[in-house]
Amino acid sequence: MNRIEHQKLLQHILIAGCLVISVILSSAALAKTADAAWSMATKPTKNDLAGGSPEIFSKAFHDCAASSQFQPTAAFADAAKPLPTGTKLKIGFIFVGSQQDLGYNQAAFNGSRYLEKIYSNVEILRAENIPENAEVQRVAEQMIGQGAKIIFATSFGYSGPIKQIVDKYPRVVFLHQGDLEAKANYGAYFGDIWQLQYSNGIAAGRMTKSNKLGFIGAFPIPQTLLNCNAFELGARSVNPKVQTTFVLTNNWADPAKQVTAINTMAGSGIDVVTYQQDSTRALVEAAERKKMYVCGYHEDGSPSAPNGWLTGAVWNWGPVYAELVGEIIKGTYRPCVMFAGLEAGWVKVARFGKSVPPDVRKSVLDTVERLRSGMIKPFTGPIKDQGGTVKIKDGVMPTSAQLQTIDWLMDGVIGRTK
Amino acid sequence: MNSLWLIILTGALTGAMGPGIPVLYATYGELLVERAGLINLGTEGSMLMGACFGFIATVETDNVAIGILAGSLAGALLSLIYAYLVIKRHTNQLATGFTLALFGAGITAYAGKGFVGSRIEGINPVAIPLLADIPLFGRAFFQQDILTYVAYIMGPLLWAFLHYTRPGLSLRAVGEQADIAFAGGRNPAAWQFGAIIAGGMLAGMGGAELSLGLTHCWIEGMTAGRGFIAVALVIFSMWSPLRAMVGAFLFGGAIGFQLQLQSIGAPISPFVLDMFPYVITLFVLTFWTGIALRAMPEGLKEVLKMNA
Amino acid sequence: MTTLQATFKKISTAFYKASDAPSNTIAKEPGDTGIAPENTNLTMGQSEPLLALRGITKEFPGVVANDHINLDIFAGEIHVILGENGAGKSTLMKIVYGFYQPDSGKMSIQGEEATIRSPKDSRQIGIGMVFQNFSLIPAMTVAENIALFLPNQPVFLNRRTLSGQISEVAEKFRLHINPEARLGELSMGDRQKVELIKLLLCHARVLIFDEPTSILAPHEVERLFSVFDELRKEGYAILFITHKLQEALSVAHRVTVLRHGKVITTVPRAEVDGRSLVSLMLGVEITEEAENTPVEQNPLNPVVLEFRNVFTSSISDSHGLDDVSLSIQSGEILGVAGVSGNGQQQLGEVLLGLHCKSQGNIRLFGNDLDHWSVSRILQSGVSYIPEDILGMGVVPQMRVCENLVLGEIDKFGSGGTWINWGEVKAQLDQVLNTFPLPLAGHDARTDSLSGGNIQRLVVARELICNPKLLIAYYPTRGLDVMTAEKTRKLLLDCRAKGGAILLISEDLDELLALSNRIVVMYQGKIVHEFGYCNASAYDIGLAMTGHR
Amino acid sequence: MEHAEAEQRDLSGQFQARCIDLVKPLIRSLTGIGLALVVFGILLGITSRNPIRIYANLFSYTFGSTAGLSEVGVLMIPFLLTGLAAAIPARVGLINVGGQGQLYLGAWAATGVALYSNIDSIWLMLPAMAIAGSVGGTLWAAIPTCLRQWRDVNEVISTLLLNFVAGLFVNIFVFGPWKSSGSYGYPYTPNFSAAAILPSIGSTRLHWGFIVPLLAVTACYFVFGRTTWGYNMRAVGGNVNASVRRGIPVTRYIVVAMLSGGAIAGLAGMIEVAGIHRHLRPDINLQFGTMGFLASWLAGHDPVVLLGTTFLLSSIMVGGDLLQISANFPSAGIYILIGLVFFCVLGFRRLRDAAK
Repeated sequence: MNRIEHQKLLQHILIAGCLVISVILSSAALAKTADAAWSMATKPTKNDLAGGSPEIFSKAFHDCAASSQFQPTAAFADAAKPLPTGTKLKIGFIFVGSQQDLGYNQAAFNGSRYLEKIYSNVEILRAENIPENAEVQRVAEQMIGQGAKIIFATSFGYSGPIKQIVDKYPRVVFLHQGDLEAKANYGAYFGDIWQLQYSNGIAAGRMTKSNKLGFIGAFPIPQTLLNCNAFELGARSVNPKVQTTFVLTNNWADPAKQVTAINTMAGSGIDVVTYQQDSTRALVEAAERKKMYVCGYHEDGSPSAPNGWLTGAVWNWGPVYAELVGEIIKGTYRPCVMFAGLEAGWVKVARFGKSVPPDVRKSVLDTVERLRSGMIKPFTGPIKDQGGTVKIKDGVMPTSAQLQTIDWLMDGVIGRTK
Repeated sequence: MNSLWLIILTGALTGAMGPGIPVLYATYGELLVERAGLINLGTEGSMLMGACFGFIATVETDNVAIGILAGSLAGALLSLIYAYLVIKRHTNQLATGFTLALFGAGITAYAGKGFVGSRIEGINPVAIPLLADIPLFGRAFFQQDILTYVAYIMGPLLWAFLHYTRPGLSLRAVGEQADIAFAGGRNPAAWQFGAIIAGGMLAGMGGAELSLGLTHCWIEGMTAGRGFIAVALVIFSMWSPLRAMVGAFLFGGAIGFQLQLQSIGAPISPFVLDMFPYVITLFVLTFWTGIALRAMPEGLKEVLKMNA
Repeated sequence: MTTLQATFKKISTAFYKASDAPSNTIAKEPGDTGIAPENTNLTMGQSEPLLALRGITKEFPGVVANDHINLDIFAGEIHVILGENGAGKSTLMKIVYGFYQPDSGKMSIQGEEATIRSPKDSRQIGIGMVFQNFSLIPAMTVAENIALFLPNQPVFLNRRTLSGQISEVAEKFRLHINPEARLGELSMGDRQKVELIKLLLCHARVLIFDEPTSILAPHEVERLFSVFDELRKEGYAILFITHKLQEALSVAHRVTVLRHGKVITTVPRAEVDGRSLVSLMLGVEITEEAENTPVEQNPLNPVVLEFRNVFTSSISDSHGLDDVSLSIQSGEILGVAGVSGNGQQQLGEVLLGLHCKSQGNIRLFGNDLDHWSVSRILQSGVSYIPEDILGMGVVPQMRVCENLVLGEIDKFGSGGTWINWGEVKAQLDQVLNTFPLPLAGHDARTDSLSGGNIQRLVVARELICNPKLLIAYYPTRGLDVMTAEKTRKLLLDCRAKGGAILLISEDLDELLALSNRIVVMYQGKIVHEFGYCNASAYDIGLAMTGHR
Repeated sequence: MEHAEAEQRDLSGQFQARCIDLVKPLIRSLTGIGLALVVFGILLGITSRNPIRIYANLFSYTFGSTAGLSEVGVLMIPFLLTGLAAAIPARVGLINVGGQGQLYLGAWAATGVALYSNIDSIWLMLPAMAIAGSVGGTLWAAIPTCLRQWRDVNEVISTLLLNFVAGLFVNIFVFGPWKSSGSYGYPYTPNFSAAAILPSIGSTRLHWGFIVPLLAVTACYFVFGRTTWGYNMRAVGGNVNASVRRGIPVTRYIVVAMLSGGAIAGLAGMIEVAGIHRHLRPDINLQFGTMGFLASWLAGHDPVVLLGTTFLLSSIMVGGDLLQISANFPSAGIYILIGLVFFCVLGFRRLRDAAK
């Protein structure tokens, strides 16, 4: 008997010990969560919008409201209702990956933190690593159960499952990041970040020596294909000889595979890479080690790659979320499918790396400005796909929404979409 | 065409070692455990522990050596739970292993939270003077970080340990027939305990190599099932450290090869290539059954109910 | 006169021959019968015993295995511990070797007290043991197996010196073996050599052999005995456990007889003969010996089972059948004698179709057995008492009643797929209430029972269905003498009811007591057949070991 | 008369014994769970969260609200089925780690039917999918079974490896030929037609698929405990050598058990896609297979106890989401609790029980 007791005791000590250690480390960890500084202005300034004009920014929302074919529903009435003092407006955020993946999800996460900064009476409920399947319904319902009035579903894959439950909760506003259709209490929004992949392409095309560029994607989804095409277009515009090699890791965040991709690319002579991956740190640093140039995405990686970093495409969700919530509270928001880019400051260009010569910087910045002012529209036809069939006819200028459905790679890109 | 294949080969080779090494360490670890007549599916967990706490320690101390140490210790710590439950409490090994894999994922996701963004120097590659200049293979094999070279050496060392040293003999004896080992004056439980801890440490080192050497970063779940691949490779290697090296290299090569194939637009589904390690292992088991059965430690057969 | 006395006569006369006229027997070997008694006495006189046991007692649930054993082993003697199965020989030796702790009593080595907690201790004080089933690892080489047991080996094994040591000893005692051979590929005899070399290299002074000859071919036995003598001359003490009187007589200096865990006597070889040993061994209380009424075999009785030139492949360490032909009529007990591993295991297995035959055919009740399922064979009236009861006879974690109906549950209860255990038990009680052997309660977990209990359970299960043919491996193994007798009676009853019995046993006395005919198997062949009248333990013993 | 009395005594004795057998482990397990909760509470406390409040919130949602309970039910469906997929083979001494893969293949096959057979009656479509699903699972389980019977490849290893293969195999289709044209290139198959969807109950996500596992558990309970099949299965699992010598058709039992395990796991896959996802996508995987396997071991392969263990697991999982929503606790952190529960429960188990 005694021995058994003794064993039990030992067992508890073991487990407890293991925990205590992990806990000590983790509590140390939680203490130092990184946090970008945001301005406290309630209305986004040109500065918040990284050079995008506040006018266009707010105009985008007004146009949206105007163009929406939906009448205000109870959801908006509820959200707009002045809160009883002491209570807070609960807003749910659902992320597909880790909130700190240094990528897509972190960008959205930072946006949600910006919300907290802007509105004192807002409480954010967050759920991360929610797979892109019906699980999200449960999470959303739990958030609603906790009193959430607005739900941000920040990944494309949520659109299906969420749309199945929106009618069930007419008193909740659902906002989806990337969907291409809206419903009575379900609005969609997305940023034209491909514009910055185009300017990335400019930098890449100017800097490459081997004329071999690389694009590391995760899954052959339209966003990725679009970005890859934009990158190739940009590069081609300054250097007709470049070819972009397109590789898929079939995993949003598997650093080991990203690094392997970099190594193999280096092995076959590619000297500038960009990517659409989450948790991009490993990839950028690996490229730096391999003496390659990197054009970034999602996150400003210049510190990770002092030499290799060229420039990059960065989300600027904070003001967008703030405006969406603001409009909803004001009762002026109407569901629609919104797209905006540089012009409205939804996306911004990252810092330049120190290895980028002034003339290149200039041409990139010029391109950014011309994109912003709409002077160039990169996807103006004719554009052929890999097979040589014309996908965008001569002179045609697809809308952002149309671009979001691209399922082909343009000629000059090596790689497969399946 | 030839040049094309050359490119592919170089690509595959340069890709091969990188992802192979962490798995190789885990494989060594699992190999020790299985040689002692147990099977620990918690390797995945131990790898994660190693990756996470190795990284944390490196961030806190700016010292890779300490990082590696912490990583292996963390791995050992997790396998300690396994050792206690399986040896002292006779819980089912497979269930315990699975649980451990989950548990490790939980602990690390939780502990590593604040370190996801952190930046470290990491273990950087060192080229071995002459060898690194060998045309095709030089860059692939001899321009790696120190842990990789250690892994190269460790294979033969482990092999020698198992076959030419007294402790190695005892370990194998325990794995083959514990009661005879007992008659030979060994304490089977103690040896198995040791093997599990050592296995955990090696898996932890594998994790550390993953986060410190290969990727220089930590994100939760970054092992992405490589712990289970290690288990597969142990069987593929028929419990020989040398063949384990081959296995790990093939596994790494498969990844590199697959990415390389994509980059020339070859019409092969990446998923098919991802199946590689598992399918190969199954084939080995199926067509070399006899050898596999002879090579398999008796104790392991007991665990897997193969003596019925 | 009672068959008992008859049997006694046969056995003892046999041993007269063995001891007195050692012509054409293995008793020829040097150092067997040619031992100068004074030499022995001298050894004994000269010093205090190498190993001394005092009042060793060990009790297992339900049975006192060792009861105040006193024993002295002297250097330079071959000491035989003699006793029938279950007399407590192996237990005693396991205690000496440190596998068991005695409940009471103490041991001393060369005078000073020795406390032995584990085999390690015992080896340190120079006691070595060769088990019936060797403690060797098949997956490893000879050298590795030996190195595993050698004390103070260097951390880095030096294979050359190791094989050096091995071949040195091998030379000395003429035990030739290849140190690098994988043990799994060695014959039993060679494995025994390895065990022996192991002990010698471990500097054991007292060498314990537990039934070493049971798995040996005769020439191997001879070599073993010659090695014994070499060792004795070198001043080792050899403790030789057996239940075969004839071997005992051929090598011993002194014989200690165990019965029911007690030392009956310890006598110098010179002072005993076969007859006296037999009576000492079997004891006096075997009064109601089973009545083996010698039925005249009526050739008209139907042939129940017939093997015609059956061949099977051999599995690992036991011989396959090699051109075996035999037949049993109903109302007959056919005894199969043989050193285990000589093919008798396959007899039953091949009959049930568990081990497929390469040639020949088997006819059961006149029909050809090819492609018969086990259940169909059993249904046709066959019962089977397997050789390894715990491993092949019962499901340990099941209750007794569940094991009693194992495999034929559909015959019990209301039949069909639904089980009502209450009903089943009631029926079992009905069947069993006339059954003479005591059985454990229905709801006891089988693995909590003693070996004897489980044996009874299986015997009961196989006999209550009045089989037309019973394959019985060692039916009385592990049973106390009284129950063993009852069991033998049951077998005879079964025969009386017209059942045919294939009785496989190592216990010659039992075979002689029960069988109408006895066939002897050696290396997979049937080497000899004895009729009831002309059978003698001695001749059988010779045939078993491949003579004639 | 007397005999009947004896019978009576016997039965009552049995009954008492049975009760004790049931109650003792239960108490031990509950202590284990309690301990796990306490340790986890400490963990929460250390990171400045109020465990009492969190637990209260957790329990009130999980057990106190239809939403919570229905969610637990939703998770229990696959857990129960994959649990049985491990428990049935375990009866004959096989260890089926492959519930995951078999579930995938079931989902795959069911989807195939849903997409490419244009049946429009729900009464035909769902059964057709169910059959397809179980066949898919069965076939996937047939691989290790054949390897075991003919090449004696150990089923633990083969099923474990095949899990990973299954996931990739399904991906080939979802990313390739089956990819919906309407999904903008995202890797989903087209949505199922209304006929191929298990109707859900009321406004909850719980769907009528929940009947299947309940039936399965009941069936297993009676088969295991009350029928000759169950009895023979136990015999085979307990000692193959004895069983074969007593004429039990061992091979048949082994094969059937393994295959039916696969079939049930496949059924789980079908129910998941038809009831929850309503189309196939690469990440329907929620470690159902692993969870079921663990639940089965936790339950000692007893179908009735399995109800309890799966309930425990799924309520932990459901609570996990809440934990991160309301207490901002990292999502994977819930695996810590699961791990703790297992360690404590398994650790508290008596050695003799642990042996089985």
